[in-house]
Amino acid sequence: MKQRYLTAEELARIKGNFYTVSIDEEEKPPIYVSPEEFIPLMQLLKTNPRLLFTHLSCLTAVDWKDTIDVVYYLFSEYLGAYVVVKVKTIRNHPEIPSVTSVFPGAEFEEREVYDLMGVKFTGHPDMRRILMPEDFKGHPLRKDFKYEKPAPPKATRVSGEEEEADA
Amino acid sequence: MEISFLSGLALWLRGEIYALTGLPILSDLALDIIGIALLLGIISMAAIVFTYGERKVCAFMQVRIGPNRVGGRFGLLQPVADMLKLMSKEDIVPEGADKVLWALSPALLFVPAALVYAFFPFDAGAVLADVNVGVFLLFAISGQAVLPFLMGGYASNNKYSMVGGFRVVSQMISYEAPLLFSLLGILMITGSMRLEDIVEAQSGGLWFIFLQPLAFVIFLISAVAETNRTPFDLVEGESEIIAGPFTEYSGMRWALFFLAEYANLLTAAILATTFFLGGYLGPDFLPGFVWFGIKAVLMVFVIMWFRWTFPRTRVDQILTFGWKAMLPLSILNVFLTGVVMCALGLV
Amino acid sequence: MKRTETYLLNMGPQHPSTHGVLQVKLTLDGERILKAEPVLGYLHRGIEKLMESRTYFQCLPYTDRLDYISSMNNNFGFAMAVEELAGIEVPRRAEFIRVIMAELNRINSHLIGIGTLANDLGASTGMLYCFRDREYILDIFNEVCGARQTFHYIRIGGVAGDFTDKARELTEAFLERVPKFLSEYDQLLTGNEIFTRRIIGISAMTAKEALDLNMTGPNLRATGVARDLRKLDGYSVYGELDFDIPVGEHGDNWDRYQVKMKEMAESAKIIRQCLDKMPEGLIMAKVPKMLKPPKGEVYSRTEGTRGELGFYIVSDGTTKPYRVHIRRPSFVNMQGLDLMCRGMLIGDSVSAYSSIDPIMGEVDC
Amino acid sequence: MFGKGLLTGMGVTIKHFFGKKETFCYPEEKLPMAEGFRGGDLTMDWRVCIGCQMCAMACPNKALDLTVVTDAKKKRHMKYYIHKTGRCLFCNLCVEVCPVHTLQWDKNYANSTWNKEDMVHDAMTDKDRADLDIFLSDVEKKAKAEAEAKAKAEAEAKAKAEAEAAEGKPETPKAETKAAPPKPEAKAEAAKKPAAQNAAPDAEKKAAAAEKKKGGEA
Repeated sequence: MKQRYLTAEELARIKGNFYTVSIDEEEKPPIYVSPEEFIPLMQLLKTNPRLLFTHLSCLTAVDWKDTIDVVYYLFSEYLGAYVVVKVKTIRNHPEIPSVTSVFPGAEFEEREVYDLMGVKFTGHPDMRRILMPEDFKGHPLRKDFKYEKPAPPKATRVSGEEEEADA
Repeated sequence: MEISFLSGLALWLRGEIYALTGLPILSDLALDIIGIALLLGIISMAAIVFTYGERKVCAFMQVRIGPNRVGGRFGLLQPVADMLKLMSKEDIVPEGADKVLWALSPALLFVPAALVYAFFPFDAGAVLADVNVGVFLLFAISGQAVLPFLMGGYASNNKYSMVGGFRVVSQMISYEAPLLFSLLGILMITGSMRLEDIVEAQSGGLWFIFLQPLAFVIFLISAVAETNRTPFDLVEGESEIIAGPFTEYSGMRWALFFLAEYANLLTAAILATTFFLGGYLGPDFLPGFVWFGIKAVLMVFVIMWFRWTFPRTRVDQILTFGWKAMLPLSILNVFLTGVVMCALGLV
Repeated sequence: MKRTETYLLNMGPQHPSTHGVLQVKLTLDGERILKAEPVLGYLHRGIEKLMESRTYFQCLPYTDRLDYISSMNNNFGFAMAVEELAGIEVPRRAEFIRVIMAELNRINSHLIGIGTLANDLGASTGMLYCFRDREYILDIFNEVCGARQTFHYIRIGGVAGDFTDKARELTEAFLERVPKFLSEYDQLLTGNEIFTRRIIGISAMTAKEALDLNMTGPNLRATGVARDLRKLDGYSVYGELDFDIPVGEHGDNWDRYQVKMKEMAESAKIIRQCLDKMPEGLIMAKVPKMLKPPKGEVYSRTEGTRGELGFYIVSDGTTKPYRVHIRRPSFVNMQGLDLMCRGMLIGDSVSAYSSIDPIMGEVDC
Repeated sequence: MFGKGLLTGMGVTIKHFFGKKETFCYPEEKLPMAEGFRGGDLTMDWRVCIGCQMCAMACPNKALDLTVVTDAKKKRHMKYYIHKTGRCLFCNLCVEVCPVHTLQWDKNYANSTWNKEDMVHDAMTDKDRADLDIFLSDVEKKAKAEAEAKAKAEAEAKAKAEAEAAEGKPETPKAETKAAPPKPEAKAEAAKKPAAQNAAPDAEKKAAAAEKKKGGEA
């Protein structure tokens, strides 16, 4: 892919004024950020004239046994580069601020992550399940999801008399 | 009133019955019953032939072959197969529907569609009811077709049918006016409302389509809108509101709606032939009613041709087109006819 | 005082013109739409969960079932993602065959898009012509990969079967037909006043709104933003081919229709160039039977027919992917549905669905 | 003029009204499928199949349900080859992974059924299973015959060995030098005898195979 990853000093410049941001030393280091400083970082990435990461291409979550990482892939046509922002959340009640204030187009994807992975996004316009039926229990994409087949609904007959005949 | 083949036959028949029974009242009654039977025969024949014709025309225009399974290589028994299928369909009454209105609406729709056929001059003198205010009575009756659609839409307790019902009322009423106004020009020229006089006025090859081209275009568009066919088939726009008023009908009830629709289609074609294409007039190597048949079938083909080429217009476009374009044009046409007649000193 | 009441009309999931099992809750005031809320999930098969318990080779046939009308582009996206992850070099001949197949599939998918748009507006004849022309492409696919819709032809490391001479002959014949049937649609649909009046100025969308809603593909290009990943990323051999990106101005249904029509002509141009530039040689790279990509993650995006199709794969060094997320263009484009239907009539909501052209297999994944 | 677009549209449809039609009547004329067409049911030849079950492992949707039988010679053969066309993705992974390339599609795409249970096809017909049983039984018979032959041969060898040991004991001092040569001789003899024995069963097997092939063709 022609899009290059951000170079080390560009990442350092981004990290400059955030103290909870941590970037480790691998080849294409994702930016780990705490939920508190997540929205300001996204604001900076999108609006800073030297960065202009305007296209939030992919928003998803990965279930690592102990934590759930929410992953954001941002692309900038101005720099011709992309960057990965990750937010670690606690496994049993994951809660991070919704990015729809910065990227309104992330609404459906956030609802899908909530529906399949169980990560709640505070400040989301309508935080509901999108793919699963409303009364579905559990989040299927988690590694420890056990699926028990629901009992088939009992066929109820509407009109009166035949009921006795069947019962 | 000259004697044509059909009217001669009728007179001969009347003479025979009178000779048999000696009572004039009985022979008139017998003749009327035979006439009615013939007309109902024509309507059902039309429905059967046109279901098959429409499928074949539609198929040919869509690079397909069309029905070729039932009845020989050309699928001639297809309409019979359709009828049998419709008869065997279960007659589902939607829950919460207003039973009386729901059952009544297909029957009520069929009444005006059939009644109108009494006034058409199939041949010189061969008219069931020779009324001297033919045009006026004709459109008064065909105006009744609006109510049954609305009844069907309201009674079947279904939001799509309700929307379809509203659409049919707005469309048919707004195209009633241009339909009538476009014929005013012809009435001014012939001076009489009797259908046979209008046909006679076109003798000698001077068909009104050449004298009144603008009126013909307006009439054709309004007639297509009256019979709810593309590009104005908003009523049963299947991709938007499934089938409009007759979404909830199935089996023979739906067949009755279908029959009425094809009867209306044939009515529109026959009106176009009588008013603009010189009815039963034609070079005399063929009898009058055969010319009448050829022209009517030709007009039906043109209307079907519209259906398989044009997309559907939207509701508000139909209404604005009807009121803002068709009506003023038809009034302009009346004005022009008047000016031309004064210039030629016919007044 | 006249009191009117809005009512809720449930369009779908069983409806003739919602493409597949899409349900839209329309809040209506008479015939004018106040709110259109799509309800998704009727075709959710949990493909991402399935992929976690299958090897990389076994995941590929599932990508056919995502956007089942352009399954070649899905295979292309997934195969490229795994090749980038495992560092496999695809031979040049296979790259060209992949581009030919992907572009043929783009024409095939746009033909369905335009055919269903014409059918939803009432011109069923237009749809029949589109499906007739589509058959020629399906014959080529049948000849090359043995299937007509779910191809599983582009594999990890290359393609399954070679581009035989018969396939080349069929493709040449098809390329001659393309300008003919495009001009036929122009005569039948584009010039038709009723058709134009039904889609000009309907559900218009400005470039800023489209970018905010993260829309991609023909829907975004209709608003004037010339973003096409084949040019932007230049993946595979797209960098060497010259083609231009058709762009609309107002972002209404008319521009979306025009963008799709022009894109078909562009794809034909691309296929023409690929046929000439295709070298001889291998069609499959050396791929180990038990492919174990190194631990890590990759996000590779390609230009699907409906927008940016991205595959995010996390591998933990075993033969099975740890997590696969598919960035599905139709799913994200559905967010524009509410904006496009607001204030329109019921008849226009139908033309809005078919101009977004969602494929429910891809939306519900 | 307002109607120009409409009229050109009508021109197109009337042109097709009289033009050539595209339909072909399905049940009478069938669309020719390419030779690489993946459709219908899987067919396999149980004689070639080595029962490795690679195809069942490669299938993403577990559409192959195989039962394998080992014959007396520890070689595996396929007894039931259930192919659930309902579950099958037609992705061709099984055909490509088969080491002996015996899996083919029978290209009969008209295999729709009334209910889901009937969408299960067994690539091994009953006749195949009957042939398999014959094959298994005669392999067993051969194996038993070989076992007896081997046992008999060992018994003779042992008896001869004792006889030689009995002669050789009285002149033990010279035995070391002579003992060395007879041992290789014995070995040579033993080597010759098993070769002879092997030759016999091979001949037999070749005859059986020929007879089976004749049976196969008949």
